[in-house]
Amino acid sequence: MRVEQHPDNQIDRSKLITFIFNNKIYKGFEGDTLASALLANDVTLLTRSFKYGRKRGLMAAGVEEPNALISLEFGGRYTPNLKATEILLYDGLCAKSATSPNGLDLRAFIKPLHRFMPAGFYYKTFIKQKVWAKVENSIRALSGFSESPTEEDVDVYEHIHHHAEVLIIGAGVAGISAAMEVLNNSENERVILVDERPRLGGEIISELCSDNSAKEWLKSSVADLNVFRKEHSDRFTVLCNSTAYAWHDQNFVEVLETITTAQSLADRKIQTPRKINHKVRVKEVILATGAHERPMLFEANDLSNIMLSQSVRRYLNEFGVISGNNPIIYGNNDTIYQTAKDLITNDISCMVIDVRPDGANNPFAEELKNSGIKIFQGYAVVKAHGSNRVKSVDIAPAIYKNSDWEVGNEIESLNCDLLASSGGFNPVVHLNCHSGSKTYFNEDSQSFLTGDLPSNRQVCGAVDGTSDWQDAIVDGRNKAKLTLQSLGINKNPKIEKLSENHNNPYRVSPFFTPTSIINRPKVFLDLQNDVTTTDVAISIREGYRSIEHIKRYTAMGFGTDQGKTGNINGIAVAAKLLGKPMSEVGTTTFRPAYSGVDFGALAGRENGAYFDPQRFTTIHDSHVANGAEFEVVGQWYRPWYYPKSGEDIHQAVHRECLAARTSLGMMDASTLGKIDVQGPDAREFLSRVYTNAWMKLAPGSCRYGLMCDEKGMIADDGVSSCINDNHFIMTTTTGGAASVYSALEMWLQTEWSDLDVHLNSITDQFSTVAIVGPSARQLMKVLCQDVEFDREKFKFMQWRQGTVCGVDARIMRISFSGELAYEINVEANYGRYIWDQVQALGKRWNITPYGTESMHVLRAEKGFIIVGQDTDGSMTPMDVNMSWILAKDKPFSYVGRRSFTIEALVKDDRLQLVGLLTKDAAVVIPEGSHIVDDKRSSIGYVTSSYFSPILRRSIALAQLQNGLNKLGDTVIVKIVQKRQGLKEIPCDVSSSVFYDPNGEKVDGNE
Amino acid sequence: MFLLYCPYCNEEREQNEFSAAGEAFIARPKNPEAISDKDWADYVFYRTNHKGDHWEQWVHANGCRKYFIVKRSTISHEILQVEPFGTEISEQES
Amino acid sequence: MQKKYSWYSLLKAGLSGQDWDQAIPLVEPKSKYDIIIVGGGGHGLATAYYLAKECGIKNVAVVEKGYIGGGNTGRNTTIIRSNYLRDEASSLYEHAMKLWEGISEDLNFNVMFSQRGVYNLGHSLQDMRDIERRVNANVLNGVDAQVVDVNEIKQQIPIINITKNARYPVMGASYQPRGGVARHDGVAWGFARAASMLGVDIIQDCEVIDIEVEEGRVKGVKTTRGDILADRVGCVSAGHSSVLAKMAGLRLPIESHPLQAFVSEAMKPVLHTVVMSNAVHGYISQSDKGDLVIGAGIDSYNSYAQRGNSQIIEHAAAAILELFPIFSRVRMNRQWGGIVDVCPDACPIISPTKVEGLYFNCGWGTGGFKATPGSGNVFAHTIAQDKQHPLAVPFHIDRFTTGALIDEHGAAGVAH
Amino acid sequence: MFRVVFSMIPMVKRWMAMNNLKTSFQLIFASTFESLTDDDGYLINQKDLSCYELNDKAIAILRTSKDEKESNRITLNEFGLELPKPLSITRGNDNLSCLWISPDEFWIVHSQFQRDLLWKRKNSLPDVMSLVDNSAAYGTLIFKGGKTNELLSRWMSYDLNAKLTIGKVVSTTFGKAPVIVYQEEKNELTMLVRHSFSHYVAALLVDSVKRL
Ligand SMILES: Cc1cc2nc3c(=O)[nH]c(=O)nc-3n(C[C@H](O)[C@H](O)[C@H](O)COP(=O)(O)OP(=O)(O)OC[C@H]3O[C@@H](n4cnc5c(N)ncnc54)[C@H](O)[C@@H]3O)c2cc1C
Ligand SMILES: NC(=O)c1ccc[n+]([C@@H]2O[C@H](COP(=O)([O-])OP(=O)(O)OC[C@H]3O[C@@H](n4cnc5c(N)ncnc54)[C@H](O)[C@@H]3O)[C@@H](O)[C@H]2O)c1
Ligand SMILES: Cc1cc2nc3c(=O)[nH]c(=O)nc-3n(C[C@H](O)[C@H](O)[C@H](O)COP(=O)(O)O)c2cc1C
Ligand SMILES: [Zn+2]
Repeated sequence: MRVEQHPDNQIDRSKLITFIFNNKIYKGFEGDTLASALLANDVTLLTRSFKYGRKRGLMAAGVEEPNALISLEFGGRYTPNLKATEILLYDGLCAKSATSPNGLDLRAFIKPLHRFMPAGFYYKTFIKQKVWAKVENSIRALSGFSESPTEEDVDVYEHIHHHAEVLIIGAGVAGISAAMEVLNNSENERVILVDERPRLGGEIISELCSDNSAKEWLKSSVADLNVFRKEHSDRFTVLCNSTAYAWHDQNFVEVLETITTAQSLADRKIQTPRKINHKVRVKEVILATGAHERPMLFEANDLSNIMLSQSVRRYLNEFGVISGNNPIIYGNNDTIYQTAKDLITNDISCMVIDVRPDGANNPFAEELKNSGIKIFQGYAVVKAHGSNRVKSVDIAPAIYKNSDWEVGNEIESLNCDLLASSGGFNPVVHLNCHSGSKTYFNEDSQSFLTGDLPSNRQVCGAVDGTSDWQDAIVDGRNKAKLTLQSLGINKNPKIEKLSENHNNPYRVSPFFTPTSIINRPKVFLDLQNDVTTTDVAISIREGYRSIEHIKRYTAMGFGTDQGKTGNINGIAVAAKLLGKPMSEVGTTTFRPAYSGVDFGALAGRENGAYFDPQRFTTIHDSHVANGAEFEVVGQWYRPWYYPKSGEDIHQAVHRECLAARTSLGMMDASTLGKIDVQGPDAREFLSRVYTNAWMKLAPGSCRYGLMCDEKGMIADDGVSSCINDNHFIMTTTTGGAASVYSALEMWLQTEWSDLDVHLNSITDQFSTVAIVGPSARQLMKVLCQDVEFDREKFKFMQWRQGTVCGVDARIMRISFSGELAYEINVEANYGRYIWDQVQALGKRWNITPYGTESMHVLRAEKGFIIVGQDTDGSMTPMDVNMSWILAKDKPFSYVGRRSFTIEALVKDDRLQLVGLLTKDAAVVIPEGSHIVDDKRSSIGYVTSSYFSPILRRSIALAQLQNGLNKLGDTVIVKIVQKRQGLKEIPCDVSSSVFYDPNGEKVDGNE
Repeated sequence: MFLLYCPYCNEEREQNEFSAAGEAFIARPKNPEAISDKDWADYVFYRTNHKGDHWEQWVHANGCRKYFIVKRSTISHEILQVEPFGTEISEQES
Repeated sequence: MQKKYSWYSLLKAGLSGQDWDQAIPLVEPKSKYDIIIVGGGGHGLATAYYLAKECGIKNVAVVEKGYIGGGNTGRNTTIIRSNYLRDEASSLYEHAMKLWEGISEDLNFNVMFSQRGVYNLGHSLQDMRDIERRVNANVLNGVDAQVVDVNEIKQQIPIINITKNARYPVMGASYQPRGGVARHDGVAWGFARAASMLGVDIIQDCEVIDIEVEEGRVKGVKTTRGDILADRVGCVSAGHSSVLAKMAGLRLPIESHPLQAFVSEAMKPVLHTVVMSNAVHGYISQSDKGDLVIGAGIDSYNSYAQRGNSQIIEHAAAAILELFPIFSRVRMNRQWGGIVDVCPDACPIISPTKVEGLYFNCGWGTGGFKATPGSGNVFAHTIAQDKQHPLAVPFHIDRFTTGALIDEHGAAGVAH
Repeated sequence: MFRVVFSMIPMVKRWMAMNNLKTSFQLIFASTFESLTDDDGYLINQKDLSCYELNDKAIAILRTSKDEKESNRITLNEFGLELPKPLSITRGNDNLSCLWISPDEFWIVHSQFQRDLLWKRKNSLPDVMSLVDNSAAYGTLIFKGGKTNELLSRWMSYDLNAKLTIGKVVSTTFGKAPVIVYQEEKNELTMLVRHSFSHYVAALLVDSVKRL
């Protein structure tokens, strides 16, 4: 329910908001979270727990909330597993429980069996594989919280890179104070301040009622910051609703800003992203993330309306909400008295139970005693009662003896409808640990603090164990000074002393883990996963003693809250049971994400079409106009085939291939990698990286080359042209371009720096149009008048400079099809123009554009390999029957040569490239089929297989064991997949050159 | 993601501009034919894979395209030293 | 005390306040063992188990520097399959698969081996050729494998995105029905418990800091808890293999890289099989707890830090969204990294070394979880008989000198 | 003010169409950005931010020898250019700009009109230096306006605000595309994009600008 308006409430009571929760309509105010609005409406049962299906309500008010998981909205805005505490209320919000607290739940139904289902239950049951296979799915069906979304997200996400000198994480008093100190004492340094909450101020906002001076400080500081921000927007950025979720090496911090959780963005500027993932790289980080409260442990501590004390205060002071009339506040430190004071200020009476027996002269207690409320000092809550919601608690005397707690036997029962507990504070050290920092246990503050800090970071405020807000301010200032020092600005930082505050309310007593409480049932540590103290005990008893084993055996801290409230208590319990100090038990590893990050926000805009660059040649539009289907090769979109209306791929390829063989075909070869190689040692360099000889290649000529890696395996191939003695242009495969280029640079820079050679990538500089077919020469003569195309003048494997349709061009007479062919290279900007001209002027010869599929057929007919299809990184030049390309007398041991002589590379059972001709010419072997021996074991496989239109029969290339010695043999290809029709296909092993074995076609007709 | 200093650009850049290019000081044998299969395998495959301060090669692939050597902790990812390629390193780890 | 796991013992324990025997007893190291296994991951523990069970050698210690299963065994995406390309590899992984199928019963510990099927997607024509080649090889080797087309994939996984104009459209997949996942921690614990029940000492928080070698023969190990002698030492320390090799004066053809993974918050089950895509570098399954378990690509640099580059995680998330756009508003709950030991041919080393009595089982890289029982089994026999188990023969370290690599890269760049 | 500068664009395009000297064919010089820009040549044209393509730029890659002094002398002789220091730009006669790309690689950015002139010098270079034409490999985008860096920071991790000062050139990445950015004048950023990436880069720019 709401209390009467207090001036410090952060909600706007004039703006009423209607929302729906679990199919009921409720009202809240602007500034509310879903959690505060639900509490205001007295909705206290929100979900069920993971394992036992227990009904649960809110425990906290922030990210640490373990229970209140919500499914928000529908359709493309449906969002699973949000914490009610992180959803800002908006008009029309529609939410439901992740798992409904209403109705029957199987998990709760089997309650009597819970005692038989301890931690590790499933490891001990359903041990028969067959049984497990049967039951697993029914068990599985019970798991999980929200349903998965079913529709695509309607929103977008964005990444933004930031650079600054200082990042301050957390805008509580410590963070604000640090920010002011840095800004006021530097000139140009850029500062970014982030906080996951909607407002600046942190915890102090919920402490306003009890401290006026704090309130004044905050007001004026925030005002100052705002002024600064206006005047220096270039050096000061403030991001609210922004969670730093990961801290990577060298101060790279990822911050997720929530623009909206699920609210429609329709009324906003077009395309507002739902969330922005800020990539922040800074020189210095100041961590001021505060502390999370931890609860006290007692039986049935998971009933609803058992909350954290600070959270009760936050609901009250920030939202004007309290969820009970009759609260009890229970804890082991003086902040419980502050909570009580806040309640009294709001005219709510309460009782306080302080576990510490020595509280007789506690000033906080004394102050309250005068206000007439009942205070039990030296008492502990041992059990809560109530069905679902707390109704009363049992208390008993608490005794601290020999550094250990125990509870007495005299039980007293107290009625209440709300229990606020505080077991101390867990500094939010999470982020600090993401990039390798370790924590240590600090006995003074009874908490884990960050140990040795790496350079370029500071920790201040509650996260550093500093106590009250005044100290946090001083600490923020101090750490800012050290930051400035590290930046070289403040040479002699004057560090102010923290008050040795005798009235420090955050002084906590040691963890309250008496054996008699630990041994009780239903003392929950991790509420989300239903991990209890007895689970930890079982884990230890069974030998899972490391805290990491305890975590994994019990699932403690595995949930969406990552154990923010439960883990440290769990460690305390483990320490007690193991008889070890907390420091030896240690924490589990803190990992990103500090709180959940949407996959969409991780991906940013790098999805859909932008997932990976799509690269197009300059001729692309023309291919689209020609109706091409595309094949993606590397990042390139290459025409695959050009179906005419009604044609399927086979018909189109048939037509395209015949055109190239009988008249004219053309294709876009621009995607091949092109590397300009220049320098006095260019020849020597080529000789070292290719297997064949390059010393004598004359200017004006081209040569095919094969490249190996040091393992002796084929890595790439392509044609290089000699421009002059110092200048070559190399081509690589489309997919291999980048890796070849960087490998070549590596050789030059790291091994052969004595060679004078320069490499430049010119792939994008040229467009290449290949003109292929017996009539190619006729067409070339039309296209280009300043080059002589006669057979003797312009020979195969030569190139000429000329003018094609008015454009400077380098024309290469090379062929990947066996036909007479020319490749016209022009500056890329003219590519489209030349393509269109060729197509227009080639009409006379029925010139036919063809794509990669026909290219593959044409080259296979000639037995030319495709690196990556006919080879797979484990094939040598000898294996593909290309020993002819291995220069014998090169003085330099070219890349890969040494490996050719090692044992496994000279064995005779290696797979070798051969041709296969099916006995039945009409049968096309499916690619990837295997050749088998008598025992039906694989002795090879088919790498390429097509129906050859010109030969009117099927052809295939295959890797066959010792294949080169089996030419003429008959082998069996066994089809083993039903969908391909189980059969055995007899084939003749043949040469891999099927068409024009003597190479007569390469000069064309005439 | 860490920052690397490119000794050629004289500037720190994000790691995604660079490619890791393996352990440093793996020199190609001068005369491969003269060495044993074992020594050849050593050059091609075997690595120190040092845990601790590790010398390695990086290339500023999306920048100046130069290779250089870096001493980096493989435990903390801290960059301890960056040198242009060919710099003589005296304290070379074995 | 309840020792054996059964319905009966569960009932009794339930009535007696969960009075279980120790699954993993706390032991002090003895001064000498017949065999020391360095590394308490799944592979090391399985090795010890099979040594005790099948080779009759029970005077064995597993020495683990942290907590058992805390290495890659406890941080992997748990994908199990045996549809490897090369005969040598598929025989080994299929051996493991057969053991998986009876492992829970064998260990008297439910490791939750769940044969929910594994899809490896193809996104290009070459991917599909490779898939055909691999599936055919599998079938010939007696491994259950199928090629499935887009429509079948859609039928089995209705939430997958198969639009043709996707940047990496799904063109088909290889499918292994017997593939699946297992509970990673359970595997380590199950082997540890079963091994210690046979008399093996599981020694945790005990780091090997040196390996004693005398005249070419291993003598024992120096640890943070004192020296321990042994006739034979088997190193099964995954990401740290090179570190151990160095202690014995050896080098390995291995580099250690970060490999990362992350999980989402738990949702009601929607994804019932394992989906992998090498092309986009994303691997996904949904655990019995309801979280999506997602594996990312490998980081390119060497590291022992158990953490990697955020961009790799982001790329994996983007890849998963390519396949499952409906997960855009699902949140990453936790991310982590492991240290994988990568061999140049993406296949492991199961081998004696030139130090007598010293054996290495390493180089499983990004994909060794699936081999755990098989690896332990063949390694146990290899050490016990000082002769490689027939299935391990091709995985001898000498293959890098002879060139007899078992190149799995051909069909799978990353081999989860 | 902006308008005056921009009105040059159509003129440049026309020049390309007219430079049709050698034959009677209709010669088309197509930039891959051309199909992506509006009629006025803009990729982006809004308040505080504009981006248009300049297609009269030509690029010559000058590779120098290990002898720095000698390289510098020759460059000064042949092109009237001082070789720039790392990440900087020098200006020479005839509006030539020289960009540092790598210790032995410099890009001479000039106008299409000057190409013949420049290329005549190639033959005077010693063997150990080389000149490679890369004019057609890159598209040139010009960004103007106060929101430029805000837009680019969505796709670039480089600290443009602090580090891309006047006279500086940087090769880096834009999304997953390699790009070169430089600033010769105040409030004007030039980006060189490989043509095959132009659709990708343009799409990302146009997508992000909607959310500025
Ligand atoms: C993110 C990720 C995802 C993966 N996904 C899959 C998958 O889906 N499918 C799959 O099959 N595989 C996967 N793998 C690979 C798989 O996890 C490993 O191959 C496998 O777990 C290796 O097991 P192991 O027992 O050899 O190593 P580990 O489990 O790493 O065990 C080695 C042990 O040796 C210990 N050790 C090291 N040095 C010493 C020393 N000096 N003294 C004592 N002890 C020492 C370590 O602490 C460690 O516990 C993945 C790996 C990662 C990191
Ligand atoms: N010493 C203690 O143990 C203790 C405990 C509780 C409260 N306090 C009180 O807390 C205040 C101390 O001030 P403070 O500034 O140190 O802490 P604070 O709690 O006031 O501020 C921390 C801020 O950091 C934000 N934050 C935490 N993690 C974040 C993340 N990952 N990303 C973005 N923002 C994040 C929180 O939302 C919060 O606003 C004082 O008012 C003091 O009285 C102290
Ligand atoms: C298959 C699998 C599932 C996991 N599921 C969860 C999970 O649901 N919640 C969680 O917090 N962590 C989960 N983890 C991650 C572990 O918490 C932990 O990060 C991982 O084992 C690595 O250990 P470390 O982070 O302690 O270094 C899972 C890990 C694996 C291997
Ligand atoms: Zn550089």
